[in-house]
Amino acid sequence: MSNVDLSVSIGSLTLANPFIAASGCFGYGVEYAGIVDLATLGAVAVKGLFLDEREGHPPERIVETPSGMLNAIGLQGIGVRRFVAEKLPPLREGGAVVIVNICGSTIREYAEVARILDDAEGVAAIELNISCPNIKKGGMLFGSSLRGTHDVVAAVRRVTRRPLIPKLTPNVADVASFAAAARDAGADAVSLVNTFLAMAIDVETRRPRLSNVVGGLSGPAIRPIAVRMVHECRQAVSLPLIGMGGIMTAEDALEFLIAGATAVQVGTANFVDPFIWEKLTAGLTGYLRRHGLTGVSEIVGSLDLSPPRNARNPPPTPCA
Amino acid sequence: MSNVDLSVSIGSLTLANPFIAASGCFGYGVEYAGIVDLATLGAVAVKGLFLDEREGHPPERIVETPSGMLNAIGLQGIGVRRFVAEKLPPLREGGAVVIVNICGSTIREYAEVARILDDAEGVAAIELNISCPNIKKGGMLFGSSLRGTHDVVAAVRRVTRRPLIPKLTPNVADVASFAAAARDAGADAVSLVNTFLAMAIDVETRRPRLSNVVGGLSGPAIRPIAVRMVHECRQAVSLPLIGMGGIMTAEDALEFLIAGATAVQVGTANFVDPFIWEKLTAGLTGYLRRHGLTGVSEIVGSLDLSPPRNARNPPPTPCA
Amino acid sequence: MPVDVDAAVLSNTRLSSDYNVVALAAPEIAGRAKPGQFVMVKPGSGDDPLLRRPFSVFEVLEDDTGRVTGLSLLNKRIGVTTRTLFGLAPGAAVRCLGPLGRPFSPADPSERAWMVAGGVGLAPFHGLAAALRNRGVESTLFYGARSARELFHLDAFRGLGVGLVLATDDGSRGDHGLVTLPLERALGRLDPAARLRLYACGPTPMMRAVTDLALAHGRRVEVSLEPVMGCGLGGCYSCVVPVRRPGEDPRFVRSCLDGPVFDGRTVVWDGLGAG
Amino acid sequence: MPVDVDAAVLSNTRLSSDYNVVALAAPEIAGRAKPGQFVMVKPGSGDDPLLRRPFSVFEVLEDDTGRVTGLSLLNKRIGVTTRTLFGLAPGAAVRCLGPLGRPFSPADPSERAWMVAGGVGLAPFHGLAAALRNRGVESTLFYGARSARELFHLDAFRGLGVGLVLATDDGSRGDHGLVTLPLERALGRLDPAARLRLYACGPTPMMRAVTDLALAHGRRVEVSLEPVMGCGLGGCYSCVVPVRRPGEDPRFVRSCLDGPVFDGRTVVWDGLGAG
Ligand SMILES: Cc1cc2nc3c(=O)[nH]c(=O)nc-3n(C[C@H](O)[C@H](O)[C@H](O)COP(=O)(O)OP(=O)(O)OC[C@H]3O[C@@H](n4cnc5c(N)ncnc54)[C@H](O)[C@@H]3O)c2cc1C
Ligand SMILES: Cc1cc2nc3c(=O)[nH]c(=O)nc-3n(C[C@H](O)[C@H](O)[C@H](O)COP(=O)(O)OP(=O)(O)OC[C@H]3O[C@@H](n4cnc5c(N)ncnc54)[C@H](O)[C@@H]3O)c2cc1C
Ligand SMILES: Cc1cc2nc3c(=O)[nH]c(=O)nc-3n(C[C@H](O)[C@H](O)[C@H](O)COP(=O)(O)O)c2cc1C
Ligand SMILES: Cc1cc2nc3c(=O)[nH]c(=O)nc-3n(C[C@H](O)[C@H](O)[C@H](O)COP(=O)(O)O)c2cc1C
Ligand code: FES
Ligand code: FES
Repeated sequence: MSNVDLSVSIGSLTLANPFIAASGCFGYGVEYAGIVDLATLGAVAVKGLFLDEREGHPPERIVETPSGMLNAIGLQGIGVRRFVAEKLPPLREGGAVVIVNICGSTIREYAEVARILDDAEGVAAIELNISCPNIKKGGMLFGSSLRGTHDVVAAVRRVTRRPLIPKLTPNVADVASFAAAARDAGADAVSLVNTFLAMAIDVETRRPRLSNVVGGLSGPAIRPIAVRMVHECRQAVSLPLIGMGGIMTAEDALEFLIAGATAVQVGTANFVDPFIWEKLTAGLTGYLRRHGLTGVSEIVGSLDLSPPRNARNPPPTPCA
Repeated sequence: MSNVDLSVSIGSLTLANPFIAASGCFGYGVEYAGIVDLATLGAVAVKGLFLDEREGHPPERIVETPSGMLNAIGLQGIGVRRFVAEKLPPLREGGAVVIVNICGSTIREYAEVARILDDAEGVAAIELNISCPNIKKGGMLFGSSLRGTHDVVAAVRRVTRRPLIPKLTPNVADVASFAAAARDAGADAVSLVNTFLAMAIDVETRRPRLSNVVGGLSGPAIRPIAVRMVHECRQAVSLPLIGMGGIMTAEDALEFLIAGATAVQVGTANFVDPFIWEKLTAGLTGYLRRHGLTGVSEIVGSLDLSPPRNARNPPPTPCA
Repeated sequence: MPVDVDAAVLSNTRLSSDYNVVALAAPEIAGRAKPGQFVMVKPGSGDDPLLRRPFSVFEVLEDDTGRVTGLSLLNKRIGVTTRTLFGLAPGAAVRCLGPLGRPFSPADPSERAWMVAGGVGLAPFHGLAAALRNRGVESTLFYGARSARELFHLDAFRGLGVGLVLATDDGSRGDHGLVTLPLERALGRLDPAARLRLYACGPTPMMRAVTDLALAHGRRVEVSLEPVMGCGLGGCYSCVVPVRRPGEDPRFVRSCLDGPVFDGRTVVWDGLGAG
Repeated sequence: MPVDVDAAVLSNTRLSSDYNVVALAAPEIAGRAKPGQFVMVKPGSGDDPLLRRPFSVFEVLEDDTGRVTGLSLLNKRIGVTTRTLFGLAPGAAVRCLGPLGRPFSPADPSERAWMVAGGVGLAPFHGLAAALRNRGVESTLFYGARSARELFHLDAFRGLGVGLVLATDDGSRGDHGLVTLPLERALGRLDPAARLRLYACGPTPMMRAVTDLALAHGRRVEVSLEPVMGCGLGGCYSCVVPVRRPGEDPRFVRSCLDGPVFDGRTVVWDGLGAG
């Protein structure tokens, strides 16, 4: 059997494989250390961190929807300092490549969190969560304006040399323009998509199912939209992309890679199957072998957009 | 058993019940005349019509996705004149309340199609499709700019007295502002949502699964996003709303009604179950009875947004 | 007028590692289905998979008294729904809508009928063979499969008086190769004055080849196409096939209404989808 | 360390129109499950429903030689997954991840143990009763249900030497009303010097009432909460319960890691979700 190379590079960051645990779906990573060898993941994006501790929203925090789920956790978390003190050491011990997902209510808070992480050891990259739909201040507010995106990214860029990965919200009309704004402000890559702002109603009580009224939709339901958004970004900007949204299998991940993502994140699927990681690498390896390819880079962005056979000389000429 | 009144009013238009067959999912209505009594539907929104005939896109035109489907039919159609001549008479005969969904590549074409319909007998309302994601010119291009939305609606408003219902695209950041733009330009109501721009890739061939590369996502997968959008519009504008997106059951429809829609459309579900209509009216009737209500109007927009019991005096105070 | 039946699985007979026959208690549909018509089927509940799938009516089932009790599907496992159908236990419920579509136009006794089947394309021919026998038409089945193990229900066709001409990809039974090989030989040998109707169902390239052969020999052929279908009722326009009717420009027509059976000559084969 | 098993259904025993017991061939999990622990379960394939669901380990199953062969779930049909579990046929596959969560802390022989179950809240107590018997602890089950027909497995508990005190909503067996009625009587009658541990599982209001009674009588109580759980492993923070530990401010803790069993005194009942 020929050897295949699953490693991918995102700027200066090299990952052993393209599979990253998505932020908020893998705790602080340490929760899973007893189940998976964290070093076998491409990277671990930990739960979004503010400067300080946060309690998050009261229950109900999630609700299942067709092929998806809504969440409004409200970014309960221990704050960046406790993270650095309590979680980073065991993560480094476990050999995890750690991407820290950071949040802020103000640009100043984003920069402060990033500065603390810049000083910490064992932070492979910073993912800027400018797209969380579940909090009142900050988050998606920055990520849904080009100006806000540019300003947050530029401010954090000034305080850190770590690879900087703004995470884009899909709740915009033209996601590629946000990728461009992030690039112009100094981002090394962008990750997309965060969740879709959504809502479910209990018709018996006529109340929202989530205590926060709205929440973020994730899971396979959103995959086709997320793939389209990665495709659009790939067509428009040359920045490395980290794709996500509803990846459940290696085939799903391949859709993102072929559309132009250099790596992918897997969130909701990890709830359904915490042993998914070995299946993903095995599936990708098998695919590459079957197609006679030697590395992931050969498929990234390899989407064939030539007209289909049956449209080349379309017998009935479409009018538009 | 107490009598319940399922009828709803959208401006000057009164429907026997809030269930409307969604455009593009019910042919020209006549296809279903042998299966359902068209007069028992609230209304029938027929397949989108341009001025002239169109062949649409070559196959593949649809692909199934988790709890949803993508379509890129490309608005194959017979053109508005043949529709008036060939389809309207049998629809009227069948007692259908007909909403005609119209498209255009230019504002002039929209206005021309609307003018022809204004003269025709048996057109209950005009739904302006400014949100079709599957065509190169027109459609979503108008619907994704506030100016474009305003201009198309205003132009059509000038040529018709029929109830005018622009259909909004969800592929925007702030759908409520589009509802407001439509209202300001003279719309009687808005319908939402059309499909989400999306894409699926065949990883074996590395080609898009749809001949048109991208298509529109519909079905239960999108329901939580659509409900949220209806909720946002209800909070922001006082125009009547027609909600849709993934309605499969009476309970799903109730989510939209409670969120603020006066009526709903049902598209993809009709493919799965063409006999859905009697189930929807029976389910709604049962719900109203069970809750001691006498009419649909009592539940429209009745969402209870008071804080949940467990958040009223939240023991752990959320930080933000 | 089609009806929708929440049909119980009467039996599930495995024919091979990929093929099975599912019998469904849907007499309301079976009693009215004409050869070549199809049903739209959804086993299981939940929204994933979402849409129904089209299947030919394979057999119309009758009890000892001749009363119609249901219909069967010849199923080949290729994806999510066909996998579920493969694994169904008796008693399970399958939603079944039909009968749908334009049937074959059966030959009359002055003609002979040749049916050409590839793989699961056998499905519509059991009903057609029965109808032809009832009309007193002499019929032959040209039937190709991957191997002898995947040639199914031969006795049933023999029992309907159908002549069998077989071919397998691996040569384990009949001609070694495509079923069009023996078909071409037979067409060449047939008296040009003999009246003949051809029917084909199988992979698209095979139906196209049969059509080419038929035209080369001046014969009419009806093909039963298998495009992706979203609704089966004319509502979605997903199932279009480009058709060129004599004297007209090619147009996309819905195969759930205008098909699935088409006059092979009118199909613009280059314009078909991959399905 | 939890494992994930693609477990075959060994049997499905209907107990009533809503309750059943599903036996699963998951010895790897059963052999290590402690009383009060749970499994995350997904029957069927496809992405709808998407997430697993939490279930207490009901019985640990053994063959005649005492070898552990699997575990069973006591299932109450209330929604999509529990409906599927209700209808499963033997042989079907169920993905089962476990054992998970913090178990009960079993009483020791100097104490007596009272288990208080409401409805499907019986589930964790079969395992606890067995553990208590092994430790030589005298135990009683206070068990409430809608009616006599929904009081299950009484003989099994008797066989484990458990005293039974029953209550039904309709009075068809035991006390007429809530199970907290006989519990309150018994607490009042118990010698204050006797050492007692309480365990409760059932509807939230019932567990809250049991906690209130326990505190009023100066008794410790462990409750097994049933919040909505997205992952069962600490990854999603969906399952939080507000807990006030002595001397600390209330905090949201994850019940899949810090529970599902909690010291009743520490639970901030007003802050629980609806689940
Ligand atoms: C009129 C008609 C009659 C049919 N009769 C039969 C029959 O009697 N027995 C039978 O086994 N099948 C029959 N088919 C084909 C059957 O509908 C498909 O095999 C089925 O839809 C696949 O569903 P799935 O969920 O298993 O596959 P999916 O998981 O949906 O798809 C798996 C793969 O198969 C491809 N595919 C999807 N639909 C088709 C299709 N129509 N043809 C070929 N490939 C497809 C997909 O692109 C995908 O790559 C018929 C089709 C039509 C239109
Ligand atoms: C640790 C733990 C152990 C459990 N043990 C058992 C057990 O042994 N036997 C058993 O039958 N059940 C048990 N449950 C409850 C079980 O998990 C739920 O009944 C199940 O998740 C419902 O799934 P569903 O798909 O059938 O319902 P859904 O279709 O998801 O929901 C139907 C309705 O039930 C509500 N609901 C969802 N989850 C819960 C919940 N956890 N409690 C109450 N209502 C809910 C929903 O809000 C909805 O209104 C346990 C729960 C936990 C947390
Ligand atoms: C429960 C939950 C919590 C999440 N928390 C975060 C977070 O803290 N920061 C963040 O950037 N994204 C967060 N996300 C979004 C995911 O990282 C991911 O972008 C999204 O879920 C889509 O991927 P998926 O469909 O694979 O889950 C969260 C998602 C879920 C489901
Ligand atoms: C196959 C198909 C064709 C459609 N054609 C049209 C159309 O012609 N005009 C239009 O306004 N919307 C069209 N739509 C969008 C639907 O009317 C509806 O807005 C969307 O499908 C969401 O509703 P649903 O989830 O109930 O299907 C089409 C949708 C589908 C699935
Ligand atoms: S399958 Fe929907 S129109 Fe033919
Ligand atoms: S269920 Fe996910 S953290 Fe507890």
